[in-house]
Amino acid sequence: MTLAALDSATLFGLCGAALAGIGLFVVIAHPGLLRRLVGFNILGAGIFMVFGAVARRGAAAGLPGDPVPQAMVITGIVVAFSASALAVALLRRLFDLTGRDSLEPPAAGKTPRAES
Amino acid sequence: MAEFLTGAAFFILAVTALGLFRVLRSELAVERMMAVQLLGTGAAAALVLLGAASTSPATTDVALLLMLLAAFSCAAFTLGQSEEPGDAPAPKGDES
Amino acid sequence: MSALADLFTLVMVAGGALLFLAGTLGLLRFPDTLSRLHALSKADNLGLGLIVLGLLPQVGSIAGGLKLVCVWLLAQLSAATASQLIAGALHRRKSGR
Amino acid sequence: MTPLALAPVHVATPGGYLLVLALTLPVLGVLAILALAPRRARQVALASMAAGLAVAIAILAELLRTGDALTYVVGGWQPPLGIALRADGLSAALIAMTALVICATGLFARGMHDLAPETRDGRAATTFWALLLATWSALNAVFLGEDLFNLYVALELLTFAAVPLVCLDGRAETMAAALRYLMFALLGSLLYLLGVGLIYGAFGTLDIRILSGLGDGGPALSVALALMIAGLLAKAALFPLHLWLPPAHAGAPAAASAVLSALVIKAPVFLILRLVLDVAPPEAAAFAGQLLAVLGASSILFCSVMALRQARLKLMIAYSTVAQIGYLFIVFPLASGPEGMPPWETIAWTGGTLQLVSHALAKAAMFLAAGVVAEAFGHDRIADLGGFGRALPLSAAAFGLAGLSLMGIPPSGGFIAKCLLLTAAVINGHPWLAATILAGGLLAGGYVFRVINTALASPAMPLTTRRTIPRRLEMTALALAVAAVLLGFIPLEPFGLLQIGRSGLATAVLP
Amino acid sequence: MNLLLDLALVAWLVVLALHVARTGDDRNAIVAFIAFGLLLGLAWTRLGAIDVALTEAAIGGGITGLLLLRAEAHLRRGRQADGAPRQGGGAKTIVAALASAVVALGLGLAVLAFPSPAPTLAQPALAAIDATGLGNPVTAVLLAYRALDTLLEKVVVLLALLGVWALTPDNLWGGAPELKEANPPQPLLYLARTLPPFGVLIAVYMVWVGADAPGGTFQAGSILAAMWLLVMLAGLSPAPETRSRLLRLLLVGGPALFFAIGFLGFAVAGGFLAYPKPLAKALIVGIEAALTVAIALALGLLVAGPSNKAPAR
Repeated sequence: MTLAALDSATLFGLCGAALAGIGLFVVIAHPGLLRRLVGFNILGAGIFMVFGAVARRGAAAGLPGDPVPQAMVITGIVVAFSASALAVALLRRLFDLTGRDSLEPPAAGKTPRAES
Repeated sequence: MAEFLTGAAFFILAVTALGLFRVLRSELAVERMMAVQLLGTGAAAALVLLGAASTSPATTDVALLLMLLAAFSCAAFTLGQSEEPGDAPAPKGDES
Repeated sequence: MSALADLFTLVMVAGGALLFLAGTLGLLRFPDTLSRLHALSKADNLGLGLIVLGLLPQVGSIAGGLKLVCVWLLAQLSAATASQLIAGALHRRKSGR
Repeated sequence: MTPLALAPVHVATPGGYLLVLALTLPVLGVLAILALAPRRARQVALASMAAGLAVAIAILAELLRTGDALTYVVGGWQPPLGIALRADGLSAALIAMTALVICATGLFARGMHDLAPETRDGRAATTFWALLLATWSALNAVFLGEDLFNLYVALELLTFAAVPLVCLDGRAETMAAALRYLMFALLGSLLYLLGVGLIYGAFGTLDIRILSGLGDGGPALSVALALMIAGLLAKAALFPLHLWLPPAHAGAPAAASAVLSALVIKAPVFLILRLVLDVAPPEAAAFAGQLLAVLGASSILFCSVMALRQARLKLMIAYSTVAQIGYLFIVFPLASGPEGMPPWETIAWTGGTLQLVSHALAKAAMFLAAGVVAEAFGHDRIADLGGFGRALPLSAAAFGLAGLSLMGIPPSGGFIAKCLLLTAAVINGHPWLAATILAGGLLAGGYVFRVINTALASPAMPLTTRRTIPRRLEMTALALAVAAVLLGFIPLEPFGLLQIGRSGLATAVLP
Repeated sequence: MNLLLDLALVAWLVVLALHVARTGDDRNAIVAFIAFGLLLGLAWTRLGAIDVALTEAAIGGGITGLLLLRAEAHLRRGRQADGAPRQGGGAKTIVAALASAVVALGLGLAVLAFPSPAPTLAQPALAAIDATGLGNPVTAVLLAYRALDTLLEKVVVLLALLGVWALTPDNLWGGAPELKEANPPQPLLYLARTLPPFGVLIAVYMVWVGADAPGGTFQAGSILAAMWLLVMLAGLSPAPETRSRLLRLLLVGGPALFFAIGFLGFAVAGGFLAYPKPLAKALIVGIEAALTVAIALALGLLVAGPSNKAPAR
């Protein structure tokens, strides 16, 4: 495929695919929960970008894009934020209770924070 | 004209990108927060240019919002920054 | 008239873009955080100002022009406070150590 | 634009407003609980439960009366632009099951909260009522949804209702369990959402009914289905993605465990079923079915063994959930009947649905009984529960009756279900699936009898309860267990209700 | 030129995401993520989705950043400077890399295989818009064609808030979250006094034009939430107690009005969430205004987290 044949919607679609892959990698591979949350947000951004590419391809009738997937992205962004907020609250509580910020078993030699 | 404005937007984005990576690779945590300020201004400039290029007035709204939130994020970061481990207040809200 | 306005836009936008370049160069070359910060916020803001000024003749409506000016005002406000916040944090960090 | 958009695919039926009520009434209860004082929460919840149960019965009655699916087009906007709700026989059966289990759990929770009057209007109790109602709405939304994105929102609603249920008591290990659950659930929803985006990109519609008539969508559809099913599997906790489930379901308060294990887990399974049957092209469906059956069979075997090895009662029941969910996935290859017979006319279809419903009732009964036991003795270590049947005969009976269904011993709903699946496996020539079903039954027998043995043991020192348990609490669990047994007495032939509204799908396809 | 700009943008986004994945320090990752969020706003304008750009800039670049930064500061405070970066197991990294590569490749393949001409609902969405009286098709999708999604999503936000509040220790339940920092620096106080008027103005403008131009209730709500958080961070106004009746009524009010108008549709417009044609625009704008308040409060409180002060009395 030559560069000229690549339209900007497809370009952003491929970007979405790459972002989703990177986000997924962080979510699976990184032990720290906070970083995983950032990974979730990147994964979400990639997914929304795929929606955006779909919307852009559907530009018609004088609209710059298909409004239906755009509206879905707006809904999705708010839901994703709520999920992050719930996860952060859980993480902070877990940390306050146990001193852990990861779901992996604590590494050897690292003692959990003493309870006050 | 539109072509020129888009080109200018591209130039500013590229220049900002250079600066951003310099800042993000910095050793100092404080310096990294300049990234947001840098990007906020750069992106706002690019958006204003693109808005003029595409004659879509709403693009300027995005620039407005971006500027607003760059300032907001900057404030947020500085707060986290000020809490060095030593002078932090005892965490509240744990069971007594 | 229109050609004159276009020329004005051209010059101002080019000037603004160059100022952005100058800011980045300053960021890359200056030795310490404070001067980098200074270079960045001054140059970028001036650059944004020039661009906004340059685009004003291209805007069709009063509201559009107002919005542009608002972008610049917000940039001023945020840059000023943000640099102060960062400088303050830097200061505290140095005095703390 | 496709010509399909011009001919309405969904025609609203007169009883369609009932679907809106089923979806909104519990959520309205949530809003009321948020707005009113904490002490009103249980009244609001009980009132919503009564209303919701009535709506569920009305839906079932309407469906049986008209013999056709109920459809509602929200706001009058026809899909693909708008959203439709639809209840066919299977959906209606699941809605009725949900209403039954939620109401029973609600009554149980009320009794449980009465045991500790000082915390009755406190954080955990008030939040529980709101979350219970939200779970109900979310489940109904999943069972009724026809639009893939609407189903995404419903799934997220379910996640947000279910996760806080896990950590209501605020202990550190339940926090970790809830967080792990949230991670899996979020990953699952995001993968599902990704698939939704690809399907929209390929077809420009998300309505399942329209999609079922559009045929092959090329690689986009295959990738989309793979992502969506993988995401839903993470939510359904099928082996090997089951790791989050046991701690989450075992750590939650008893009433919450019952809802999570009996109902919440069924929503993703139901969606996988809809994707495979209604959206996937036939070859892809056959391939996915084989793969899902392998995972289901491994789930049955591996998690049954794990259940046998658990020292704690609630953990054992939680592992049993993963094993029993496995049965639902071996339905896929079995439901492909002889030439020309649609899946929903096969005995495996009936068997699978019966398994789903009877497991819901039996598992809710088991968790509630286990909750009574834990409340009475202050722990749920099986080894230290010797002779609990003497102290709590009704709970032990509930556990035993529910166990019948899990093992597949007559008379019980589980027996009929497993019998049908076994027959289907033999007829269709899947000897290894038949063997798995039998082995799963034996293993289930192992872990259920281990508890029954403990219950009937006569230890040197008879167990004494920490506090007196009101009879009503135990009766709730027993009632659910009896309902699971009674399912075994419904007529055996492919059950008419489950076919209502299914056949329409094939004919809705325009040439 | 346009394609070049898009290419640069895409490359930049990917590199920032990689930076998040590779950097050792959580705060560094979050800063990069905030920059990423701002840049996404730019990307969305390139995709012709100004409504999304506004939402993404406000939520992705603004509030999520604050949420994550606060969490990071909290964790760092508690961890007492044992900053050894953890490494994941080797096998796990390989599995993760494989899985994400497969997903990214599959996705890329699917994106390239999209049919051409692309299916779209742009025409039907535009054709039906007269019945709603609106001018912005995205708003029409959100509040008319797919209003059920929006309604349920409001409930999702409230449920998330309920879930966050449920994490409060029992003795603090019903109290207020504490956001104020120990000694807010002077420039922050200045910012907290000067920025909110701008923000409120922009938010009101967004709701106002949202019916006919890009903007609307989500964007306005998130801007208001950001401004409110700024005021609370600087300590200019304390966070409200979570048991406060007024707060709860405002939170529930937006969705409740949405439900009420939805049910009114049964009586006057022939169905749930159907609007009578002459009143459609007025009703939708009314719903948007009420929802904006509810969203702003809910998003702000989600960032504020569970209460950590016992209720007064």
